[in-house]
Amino acid sequence: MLDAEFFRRWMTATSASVDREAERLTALDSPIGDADHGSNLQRGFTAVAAALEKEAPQTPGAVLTLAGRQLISTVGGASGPLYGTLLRRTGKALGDAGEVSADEFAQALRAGVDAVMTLGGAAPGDKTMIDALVPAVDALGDGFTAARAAAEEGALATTPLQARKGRASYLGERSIGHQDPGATSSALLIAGLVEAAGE
Amino acid sequence: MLDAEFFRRWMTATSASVDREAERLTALDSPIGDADHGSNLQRGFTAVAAALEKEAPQTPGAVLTLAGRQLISTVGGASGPLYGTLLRRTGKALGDAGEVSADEFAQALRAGVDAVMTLGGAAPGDKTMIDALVPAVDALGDGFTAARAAAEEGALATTPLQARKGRASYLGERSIGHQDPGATSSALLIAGLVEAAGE
Amino acid sequence: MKMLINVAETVVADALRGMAAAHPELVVDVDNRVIVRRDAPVEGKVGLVSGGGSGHEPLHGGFVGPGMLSAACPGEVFTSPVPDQMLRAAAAVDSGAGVLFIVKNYTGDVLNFDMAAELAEDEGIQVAKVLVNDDVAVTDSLYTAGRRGTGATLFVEKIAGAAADEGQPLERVEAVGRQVNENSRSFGVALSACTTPAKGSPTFDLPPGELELGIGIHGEPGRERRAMMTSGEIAEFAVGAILDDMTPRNPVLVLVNGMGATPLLELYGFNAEVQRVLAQRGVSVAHTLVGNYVTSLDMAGASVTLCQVDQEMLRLWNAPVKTPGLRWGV
Amino acid sequence: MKMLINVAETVVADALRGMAAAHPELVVDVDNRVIVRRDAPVEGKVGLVSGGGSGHEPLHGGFVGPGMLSAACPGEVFTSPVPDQMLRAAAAVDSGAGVLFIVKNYTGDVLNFDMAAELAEDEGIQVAKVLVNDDVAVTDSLYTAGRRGTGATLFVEKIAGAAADEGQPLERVEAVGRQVNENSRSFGVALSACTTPAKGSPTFDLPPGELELGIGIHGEPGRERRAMMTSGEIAEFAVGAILDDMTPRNPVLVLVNGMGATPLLELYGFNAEVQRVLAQRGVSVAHTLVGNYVTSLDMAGASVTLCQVDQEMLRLWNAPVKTPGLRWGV
Ligand SMILES: Nc1ncnc2c1ncn2[C@@H]1O[C@H](COP(=O)(O)OP(=O)(O)O)[C@@H](O)[C@H]1O
Ligand SMILES: Nc1ncnc2c1ncn2[C@@H]1O[C@H](COP(=O)(O)OP(=O)(O)O)[C@@H](O)[C@H]1O
Ligand SMILES: [Mg+2]
Ligand SMILES: [Mg+2]
Ligand SMILES: [Mg+2]
Ligand SMILES: [Mg+2]
Repeated sequence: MLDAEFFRRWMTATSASVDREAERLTALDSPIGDADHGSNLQRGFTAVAAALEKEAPQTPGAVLTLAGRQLISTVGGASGPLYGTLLRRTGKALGDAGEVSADEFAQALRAGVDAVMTLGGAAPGDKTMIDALVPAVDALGDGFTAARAAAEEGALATTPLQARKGRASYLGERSIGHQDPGATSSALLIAGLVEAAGE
Repeated sequence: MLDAEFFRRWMTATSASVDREAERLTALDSPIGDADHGSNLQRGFTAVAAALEKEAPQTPGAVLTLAGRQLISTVGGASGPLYGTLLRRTGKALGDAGEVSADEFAQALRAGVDAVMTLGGAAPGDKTMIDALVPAVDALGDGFTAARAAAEEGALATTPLQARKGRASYLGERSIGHQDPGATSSALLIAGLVEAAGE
Repeated sequence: MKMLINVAETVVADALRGMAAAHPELVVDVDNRVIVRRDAPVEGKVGLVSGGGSGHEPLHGGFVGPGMLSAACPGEVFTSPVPDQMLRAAAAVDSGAGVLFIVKNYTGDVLNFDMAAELAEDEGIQVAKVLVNDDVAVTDSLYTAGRRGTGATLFVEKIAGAAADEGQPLERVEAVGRQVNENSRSFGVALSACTTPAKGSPTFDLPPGELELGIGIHGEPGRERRAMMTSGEIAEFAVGAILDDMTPRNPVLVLVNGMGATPLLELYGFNAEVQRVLAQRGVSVAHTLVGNYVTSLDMAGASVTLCQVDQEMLRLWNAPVKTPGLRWGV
Repeated sequence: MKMLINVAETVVADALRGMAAAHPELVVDVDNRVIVRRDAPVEGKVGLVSGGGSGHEPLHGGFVGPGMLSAACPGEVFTSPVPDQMLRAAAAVDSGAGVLFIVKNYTGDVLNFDMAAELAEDEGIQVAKVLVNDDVAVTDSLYTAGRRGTGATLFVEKIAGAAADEGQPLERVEAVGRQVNENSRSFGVALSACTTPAKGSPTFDLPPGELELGIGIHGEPGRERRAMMTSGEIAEFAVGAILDDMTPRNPVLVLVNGMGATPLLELYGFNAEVQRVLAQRGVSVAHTLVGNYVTSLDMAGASVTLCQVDQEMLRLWNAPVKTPGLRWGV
């Protein structure tokens, strides 16, 4: 079973890896974007970590909805509302249980990812965060490590794609050959689950 | 004796050498000036050559006053009024004789150089065109080739000087170590005499 | 790249402090990142709120004032602001007559403004929205996020701002804003990339002797890279791309806009070529604006925006405006 | 360096054509290179003529119009105009009340305006002259050409322009102009050199991590090169250099001026620091202007100008002005 502490560790681990990888994320956002993805998420997850520290929410659902609200209020850009919605909707789906099973979490995360697809209108193959998130959710039944591998593979697989959503779509064919920054940060987010589980 | 034709050749030769050396003059005007000396003189002497062609003045004095007026009307900057005054005053000093002796010319040129010193307030050693012109006039008694050598030496000798007039003076000690563009173009002007004389 | 800044993290806050000092006629809330005209809310008049990433100055903060925006929300550099800012701005400018959000069509701006609109409506503020999407360099299809909002934003904010200033109701102000957008088209070129404070190096490499055609205003590369062209050739390309997409029957407003680092001397020279091409193509010009209005930090380059105007739009364009970035008649 | 131009030779003429198209309220004589307000000469009023090398736009052509200059003479890039231009301008704006030449203190400008003054007086035009020399980076001594004219030119042109507009006689307009200059001081820094069209490469090399302190507006290097400083440190240095030279008793007008390629976002941030230093030093501020007004092509950097004003100067500063580059009250 996964408790509030687990989800707090997930967010802290993600905040740390985003910090570590911020420059790389921004660099990926340069050739096909506007060079801000790393600093956007850094600002957001720093705020998430601070809010979790301060408000100390007691259930898995409360941890994630608070994190999502923080992202919406501090990130801006496309990724703010999208990641914010992902966590908020996942948190809402978890309800107010004190602990949730891995299965319940997998279902909730799928609800979150679906909400991102509805909000942003992206489908798999559009060269967005969805390309890492959907495979990760699909693999979650096989454990966090499998989900991490699927997310990383999904992120790498965005390179040959032509973008159909987000800024990169403005480039048309010139978007081909670059890895999507959002898919890359989604892989970091999923990797945070492995860390949180201490696997 | 020097006739109108000689002075016309002087101007044409100078126009050609300024064309050839324009980039170098502008380059010299970069580290201690505003990177326009070559294009300034190119514009001016092109206009001089065209005006001489069109108006075909018949006396040495008329050739040089026309050239001076053209420089004043087309160059701008510091060098326009200064070179314009040099040629105009030299021309005026030559009066309306149809031919002038080398000595008469040397005297007239000294009057022209004096007028430049009065107008611009520069003295020898201030790192300006004066540092090429004054030695040239002093050497003119020994012939055009001697004058050319003196002007070139005078131009080279501006390198170690600290500028006290013109834009280069704003740089204070940082003007040391650069050859003055105006002294360099003055050496070209004096070299034009040798060419005009076919020496 | 060197910048005249303290540290990257405080660039936007520092700029807002500097704006506050220079423009006492504006209320600049540095902490909450909202710029509001001092007399807001103006009784009986629709409030106009816009915003977007910083780095496009004078857009949007420089267009706050009588006759134009009521408030602006500056995000981080090239990053859409967050819904909290827009909600705060809406609350500050709503006099009961409602608020119009003017949103440039970028995923981030659209999503954040949409969230803010929901929150504002929850608080009883009536909100309408005009989406600006004038950039013909982007194909508007299922396969893109749609056309970007660029130079036309200035025309939408000015003309809708004049309508609001006259006391026109929200639906009318919204309709006017939409009409301006529908009649506007833009095309931009870059001679250099720009450098964001966060990244500290140019957003893309552009070798000497090449330029980017069809760029946006966020340092992203354009649709195409070509060997350097003359100002006349660029004018033909840019105006040509616009006229391929719109055939103005009425006179146009022309914006010859600098991306930030191109000297005004060059922009005026470019304008001469733009006007030549327009005349050759039989387009009549009502008014021309040349300068840095919708910029992309220190990018070198320019964009052209044409806005076809009828009598009423032209009247609203000419109405008095008093903002840091655009001012006449008052 | 890439430029948005056709060829170097036509840069000034092209820009004048573009100005003509954008500003029908000005008469732009492209062949003779004179920009004159359309209603000149204005009966009974002193005419104000300025000019200088191009590359400083909007100075001077962008400051022609009611309440400021009557005419401007643009030279080649960074090259003083020729006397013929100034004479033509003087003849176009003289209503019999005389003409004031506003001359930035550079050898070329001084010599050419002096020649023009002689020619104008020969034609029966009464001419007075104000020399602008506000740049504290240059030691004014026998060993230099004297202090350069930079940012204060804007204040002289605006305030003397207002005096002329009120119908004050030539001696008064001249005296006001001198008073403004005497009460103004500037200091500039460059983060990059600029590139003239004729040369095509930067006027000096400035390695990453270094800046030039005490630059002028012609791409010349400054007095000193240092390791890169923060915006706060630069403000302390620049304001410090000015206050070492002048101790304002009255409030000051502040111009935080961009050299051309520094984004407005950075200029506002720099202004925040300038205002902080001024407050710390006890200098009170009457009004602040932030933007690209007296530029140096595509140079990155900024300058600070302080102009100490009494009540009368402030009144004239606030008087209406209607030019492409500065406009209020009309
Ligand atoms: N419509 C969308 N649906 C899903 N993800 C999207 C969408 N648009 C953009 N993204 C993701 O957002 C990432 C960019 O985020 P970020 O750089 O923070 O925002 P912005 O593009 O506003 O600068 C992209 O790499 C992409 O993965
Ligand atoms: N006061 C002066 N007296 C004599 N020569 C001068 C004076 N000021 C400048 N010069 C000369 O003019 C040259 C610069 O000419 P130019 O670059 O054409 O004009 P500007 O300095 O106006 O750009 C200098 O190299 C110097 O030789
Ligand atoms: Mg981005
Ligand atoms: Mg020069
Ligand atoms: Mg962004
Ligand atoms: Mg010059």
